[in-house]
Amino acid sequence: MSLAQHLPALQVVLPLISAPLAVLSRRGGAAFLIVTAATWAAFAIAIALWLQVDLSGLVSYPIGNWEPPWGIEYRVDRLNSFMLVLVSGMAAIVLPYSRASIEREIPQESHYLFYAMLGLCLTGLLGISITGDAFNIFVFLEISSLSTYVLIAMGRDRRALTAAYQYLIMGSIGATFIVIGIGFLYLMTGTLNLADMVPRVAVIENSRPGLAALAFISVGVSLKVALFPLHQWLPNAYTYAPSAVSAFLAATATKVALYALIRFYFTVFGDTFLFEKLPLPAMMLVLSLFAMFFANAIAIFQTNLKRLFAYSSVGQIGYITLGLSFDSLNGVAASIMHLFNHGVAKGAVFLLIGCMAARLTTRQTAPPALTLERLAGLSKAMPWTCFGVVIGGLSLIGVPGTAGFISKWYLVLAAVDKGQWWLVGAILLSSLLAVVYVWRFVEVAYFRAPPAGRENVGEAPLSLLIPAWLLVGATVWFGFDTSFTVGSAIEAAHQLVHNGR
Amino acid sequence: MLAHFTNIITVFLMVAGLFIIVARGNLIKKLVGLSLFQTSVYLLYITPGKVIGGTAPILSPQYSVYSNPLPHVLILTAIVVGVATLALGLALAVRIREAYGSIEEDEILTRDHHVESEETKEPL
Amino acid sequence: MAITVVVIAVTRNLFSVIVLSGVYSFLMATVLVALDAVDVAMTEAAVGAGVSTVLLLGALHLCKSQEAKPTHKPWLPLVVSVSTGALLVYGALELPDFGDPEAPIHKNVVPRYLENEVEVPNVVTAVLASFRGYDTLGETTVVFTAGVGVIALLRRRKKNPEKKRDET
Amino acid sequence: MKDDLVLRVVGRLMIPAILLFALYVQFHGDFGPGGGFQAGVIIAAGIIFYALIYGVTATRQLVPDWVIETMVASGVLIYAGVGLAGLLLGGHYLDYSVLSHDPVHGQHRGIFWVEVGVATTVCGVMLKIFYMFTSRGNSEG
Repeated sequence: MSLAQHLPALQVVLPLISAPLAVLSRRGGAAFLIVTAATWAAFAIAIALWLQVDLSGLVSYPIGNWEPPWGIEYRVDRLNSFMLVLVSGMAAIVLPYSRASIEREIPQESHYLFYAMLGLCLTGLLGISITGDAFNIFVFLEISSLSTYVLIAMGRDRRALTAAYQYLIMGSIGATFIVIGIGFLYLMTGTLNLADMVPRVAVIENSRPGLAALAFISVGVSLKVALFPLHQWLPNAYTYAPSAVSAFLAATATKVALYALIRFYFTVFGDTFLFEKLPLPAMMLVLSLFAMFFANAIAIFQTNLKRLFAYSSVGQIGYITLGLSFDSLNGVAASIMHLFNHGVAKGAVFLLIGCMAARLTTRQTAPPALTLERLAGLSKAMPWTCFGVVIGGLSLIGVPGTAGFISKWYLVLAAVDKGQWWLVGAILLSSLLAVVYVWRFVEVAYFRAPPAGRENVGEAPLSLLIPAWLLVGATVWFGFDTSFTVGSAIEAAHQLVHNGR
Repeated sequence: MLAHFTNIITVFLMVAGLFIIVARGNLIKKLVGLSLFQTSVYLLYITPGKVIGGTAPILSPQYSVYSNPLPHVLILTAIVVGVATLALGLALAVRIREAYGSIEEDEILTRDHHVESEETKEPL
Repeated sequence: MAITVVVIAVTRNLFSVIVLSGVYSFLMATVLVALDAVDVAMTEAAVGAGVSTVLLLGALHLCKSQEAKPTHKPWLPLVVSVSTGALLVYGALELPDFGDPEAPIHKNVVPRYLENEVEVPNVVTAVLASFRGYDTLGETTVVFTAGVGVIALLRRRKKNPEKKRDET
Repeated sequence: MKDDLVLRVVGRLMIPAILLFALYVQFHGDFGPGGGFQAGVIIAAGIIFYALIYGVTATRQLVPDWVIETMVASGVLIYAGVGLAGLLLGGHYLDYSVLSHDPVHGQHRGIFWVEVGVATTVCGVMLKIFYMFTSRGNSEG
């Protein structure tokens, strides 16, 4: 047996083992090395798996050598492998960044716990993405959620605690809803393996438990996704979490939840016609539009920069679900692309905001919130940081030359396919709102005089700037070279959307 | 008939738990509600696992019909997850109590609001 | 059991709420034994009535024990939870009958577990540790996460900057 | 409460019994209800009982913090390590059948160690949480 065969298991197990090792080491430095090594290994494995899927189409790994559906199966297809690359890649960039970033935000003696938690969070997210077993999704969802609550609560502001508590309550309700949904599915089909469920779900598509399962899973996952009316936990959580955590969560956590949504809709319920029976696409369309307009509009009126971009995240999730609501090849492909592109851009923006926080706060005092007023004229002091945020912002708007343009382009194509021209207008109009909130930052940072009282701040240290600019670079790169993102997304969509839909 | 009776009880417990979480402002009480909500889900899984005339799934030559062991396994996991969540939630509640001097949601919100209005005025 | 829950919802003294939730867990454990889930019942008794109660009391010791009067009218929560319940009833009414050995959950997958390949008489243990051992690894990790999380949250700080800010 | 003779004597008698019962639950899990998780909880309960009678400080000397933190981490490591052992011995991850000369023995050995891992982590976490809550209480009043 070669090592290559065991990559699916190692993908999750390596970060999992790194966490207890980090706790055992009890020192920030050693813990940092252990967890960073594990994340880089995970990133390498993710790429290797992506290539394996390229060759063989589908990688299946029975854990404990119990063939599915008796044991738990890891099942990697195009969509999975794409998600694994995104999640582990973000972790591989955020970890080196966090070393310098948490110096100022978290007390020294808690550093090793921070790394352990980050490792666990990564474990959970990778576990959700890779598994082919319904209940296993729930278990790993809880690993990632619990570690996320702790990571958020580690923020220095005391409101981080309430934000984490609020997320804990909402998240646990969501997880319980998911368990109820999975329970209904299990009771009707007698299996927990997702692939094994597909034909059995098709048989029961008309039964009421089937519908109830779909409804519960939709609501539960939507809570985790922060789909528009269920997004209340997100702005606070992103605003008060430590900078590195905000970036990691914004780039991965909601994205993995979206992945779970796609998996349930298009794989488990893929052979049924529940979509046509329920007004689900219509509902998603309406909610997506609400998210695109309301959340973006709320973002415009925020004074805190982190909160501004947090609301922008809620808005951007609207575009992703909009693509899903088309229930077509292009729509799903656009969603998957936007999931990736938005993750990269938002990750870059939050990392750069972390750079500002590092320069504008001192070790002793409580961190002042990054209100826009405080950032006046910052472009002279921190040119690279501000320029990076502008590029990230351009990608959020969807300006050509950035990754955001590509996914919005496909979204527009999907809308045209459906013949719904008014949606094209809606997409463009809501992008204008994004222009406004990005402009607010530009106006403050570039065209206002620095306030008198601010002592001279310099550019952020390279240890923070390099990881952040890697992501900014990726935003631009994927705006030109689309073979990886578009190629994977379309192939994944082909695997998901079939049966003449 | 019996099935519907147990199902209705399950649903009632679930509704009550959810109601406590959403309606009550006290942080600890919310957590109690959360664990009630989760506990009621256990019944949803376990009840259908019972086979009439079956016995507990511990194999022995005397019996041939057993209740379904798989829901039991799943719920064991769920119980553990539930208590882990509870522990973490309580730790957060304790920290919030230390930081705010209160575990009532409304009081905390007003205090935060106060801080936020200060923040925008606060000079550098 | 239902009565206990109603009392919990109404009572405002947190101490009695916690004791009642312990009672509730014991009742739940009894029901579980009746449903042949002995392992689950044992765990529920140990965790629900034991660990949770101790934890809740511990936390209560650090906080005050009286709940404030709710200031909102609870209409919205009522609507939310009742509609959830309605959906559940809607789904649950068409589930297979209670105790029916022909239900799909007894037909798929499970028969092989009962064949006892690993020669462990307690099938729950066999499935837990071997067939679905990976879930249990995840479960252990969840406990680990909670433990480390509590350490991270309740660890003593040398100085608490927030406290100072509060006073000014 | 620390000086109550009756309590101390009862404690002396009860605590070994509790720990013994925990071991029974741990290793009898193959045949009856029970297993690593329940055993871990019971061991922790026994030690917490000790703490209630003899005081938390005495318990902390008996079972110091670093031991507990090690327990918390090593339990997960044991479990994950069993999985890796299966992988190294030529099977899949968490494949117990390759752990011994024939599959059934391998399964038993695997289940045994896995349950040990679960019990270790669970017991460690319970105690750690207990310590954390009590130490907070002392200073806050």
